[in-house]
Amino acid sequence: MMQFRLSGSGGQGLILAGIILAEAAIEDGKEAVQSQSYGPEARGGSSKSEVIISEKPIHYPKVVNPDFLLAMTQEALNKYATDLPDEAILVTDSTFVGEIPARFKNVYQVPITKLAKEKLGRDLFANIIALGTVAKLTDVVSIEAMEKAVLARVPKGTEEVNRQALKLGFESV
Amino acid sequence: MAKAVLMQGNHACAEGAIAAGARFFAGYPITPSTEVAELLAKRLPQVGGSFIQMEDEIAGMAAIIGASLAGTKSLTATSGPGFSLKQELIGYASMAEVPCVIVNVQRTGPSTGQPTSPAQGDVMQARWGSHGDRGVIALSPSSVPECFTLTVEAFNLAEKYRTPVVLLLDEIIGHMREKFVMPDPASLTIVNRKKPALPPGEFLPYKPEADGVAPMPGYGEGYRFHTTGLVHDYTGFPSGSNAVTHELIERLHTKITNNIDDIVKYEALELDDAEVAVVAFGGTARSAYAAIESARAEGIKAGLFRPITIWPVPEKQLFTVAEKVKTIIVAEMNYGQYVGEVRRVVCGKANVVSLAKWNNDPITPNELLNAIKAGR
Amino acid sequence: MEELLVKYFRPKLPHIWCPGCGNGIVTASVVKAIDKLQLDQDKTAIVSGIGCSSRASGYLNFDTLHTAHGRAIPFATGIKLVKPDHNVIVLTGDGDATAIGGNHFIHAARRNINLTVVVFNNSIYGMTGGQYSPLTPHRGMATTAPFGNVDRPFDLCELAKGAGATFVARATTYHANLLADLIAKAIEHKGFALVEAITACPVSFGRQNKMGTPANMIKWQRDNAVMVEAMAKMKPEQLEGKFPIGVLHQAEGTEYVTEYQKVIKRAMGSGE
Amino acid sequence: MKLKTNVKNCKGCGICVEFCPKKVLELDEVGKIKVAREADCIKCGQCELRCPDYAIFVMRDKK
Repeated sequence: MMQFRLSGSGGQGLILAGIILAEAAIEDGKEAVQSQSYGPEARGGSSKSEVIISEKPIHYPKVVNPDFLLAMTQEALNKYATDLPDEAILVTDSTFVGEIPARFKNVYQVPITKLAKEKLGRDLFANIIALGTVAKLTDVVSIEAMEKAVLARVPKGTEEVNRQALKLGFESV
Repeated sequence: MAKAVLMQGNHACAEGAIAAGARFFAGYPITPSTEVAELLAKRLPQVGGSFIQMEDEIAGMAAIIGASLAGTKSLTATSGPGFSLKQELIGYASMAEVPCVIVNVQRTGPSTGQPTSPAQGDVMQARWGSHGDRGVIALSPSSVPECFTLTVEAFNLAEKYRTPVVLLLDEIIGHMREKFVMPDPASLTIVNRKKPALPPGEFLPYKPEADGVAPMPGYGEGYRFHTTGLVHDYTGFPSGSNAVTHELIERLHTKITNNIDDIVKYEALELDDAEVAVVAFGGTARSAYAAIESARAEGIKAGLFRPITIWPVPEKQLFTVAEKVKTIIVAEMNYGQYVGEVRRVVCGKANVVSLAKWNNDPITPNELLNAIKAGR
Repeated sequence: MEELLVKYFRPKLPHIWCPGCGNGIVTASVVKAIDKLQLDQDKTAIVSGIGCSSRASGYLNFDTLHTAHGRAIPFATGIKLVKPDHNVIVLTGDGDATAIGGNHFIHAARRNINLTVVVFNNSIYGMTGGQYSPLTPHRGMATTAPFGNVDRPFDLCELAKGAGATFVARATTYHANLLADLIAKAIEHKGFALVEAITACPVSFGRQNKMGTPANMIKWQRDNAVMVEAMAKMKPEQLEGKFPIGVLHQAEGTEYVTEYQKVIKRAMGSGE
Repeated sequence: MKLKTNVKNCKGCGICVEFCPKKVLELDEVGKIKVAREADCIKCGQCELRCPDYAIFVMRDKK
């Protein structure tokens, strides 16, 4: 079983990223549960999307001991890394996250939003770049399943740029 | 077989309604139930049905009663505050015996509370929320696939017993997404309301048959029947008679209690040799599965009794559990509601412990495991 | 009237209304309108709320629904949406429709849903014994306004018009034939149609406001209601205390159920 | 017969008596409708039109 927490601020597409990750796992024939928590604001404020992927049925749907934390803002890192074990994988968007507690041993600082803007022209591809890092750093979902899941969710006409985003993330770590 | 997809609980509920034959939804947006309305706004017209967003929660309830009387299976969806507003008309639907389904995705309360946080604080509101006295059916799903099957079941019970049926979700189950495989429509049991066998003129719209339920014509079928929320006799017209009042109110209870074996559903897990039984429903049952798995791994004999029908209470089955175990832990996301029912039912046969939590966070498997250890 | 009683009334008379109550006259006008249009009795639903006037549904031989206080219009909305080819007629009172049911009233008017709403306006809560309603005149007497009513009343027809109703009319029980004609026009109209029927409550309103016998209350209607066309030619001093009757507003407008049927057609054709 | 009454439905409100232009109608000793001077009736229909209780009908010639 692997537990993911994707966190950032509302509007960064993290709930969608969680859904895509869970759908990729189901595509790979695994069990997956996705849940989320957010404040009343649709934009801004910190939000998290949690995904548990397992070979066996998943009972409790909330993440207890994350194996993987994505932090897209400093505020999200401060808020959602408190129960993160020292050995867990931590991916931060270095565009926004500067201070990382020293106790973490597996930290990947990726300029996710900066890459999205500079390489793909728009910051809204940041969540898909982040999913590329997930596919690379864990073996829980295949890159093929991830790509299939991404393409099933994104608007028609944006398939190619989203495929690039995924690749960009995959190669950034 | 259909392909496995990731589906949200609220969406499974909406799809269950379509599969059950519901063709009318009226409601008002409220977190965390809104996705039920949003999906049905799209899905109902695709199958020839109608969706309307009304001006308030009360109007949503009124419209589904009207549509159901006219002959169309109908539902609404809401959360605690809206459920409160609907209560008067839920009572109307009980009194006038109008089949309908009310989905309540519970959130933290009272009042506006925490709209995006889970709770199970409407357990007693589902039972006693409306004024007066009546029997009640409420179901509580614990998974996304069960959101689908229990919505179908809710319609079946509503139609069979001519009563409003409450589908009591919580935010955990309503908002989470998990694997779902759409059942083959042919595999589903769909119950439709009994239609009158007698012609207009001879038919009495509120004369019960042996099961306590009268057949129900729809509008435009020539029966020209009258419906009222007043106490009424078999003709459907108001009556001030004490005898009529006594019989009617009693039947609103007994048509459910006399058919309790047909109505109640529950899950009994690892109870055969259990010393400690957990009673949990809805989202809390998910924690219980995990806690019991951990307890068993440590050699602790723990099991789960999960009321799927939370009203009426599966009394007989719960009492049997109490006769075998030492301790019953009632885990619920409120200040302690269902625990009172469990205590009432088990009559001291077992030690009943409340594990209640009301701080927006679900009860964790660890908290429950600790309670199980303490209850040995 | 005798033949209409046999055809359109259930054998449940005499009705429960007090001596001199105008509700029987309004109900007769409803039936005359239905008869004039020769509506199919099996495709006509009568929906009412709670209060004196809302008991009317029980006497009429149709699919009838006596609902909860204030809620007749949303019940009717549900019926109309699933039975688009049925005539759905709402019979309601002034308190029922404009106080507890006021929100439903304005929103149904806004949607322009094809319902016929007949408001029996007797200016008072009659069934509960004479409390002031949103249509009780300013300074009128009521059991809950023992020193005169402080509230200002709605002009119901103006309210409906402002909310988007596309047919608005008013008549009194003195003008019973006009009332029947207006109700018939309202039923024929495709859209939200309001007919305000000014009716006397001799027991709960008349007594408190010293209006005399039931016949005197009807004469008051005769003396103060003016056809809207005639009113336009009257001088301000002649208009003091007078109110207009007749068709007060009629407009074309997109009707809700017709539009929703198009939605169904689009959605079913989309193949999604 | 010009007028037909249904005394069972009559509640004695007196509206018909008041609006009859020919003073044909009265209330009897228990306060119910009574056709006192049928010969004077001109079949104007005011009574039937205004009766809230459906207790009096003007007999029309069948065409």
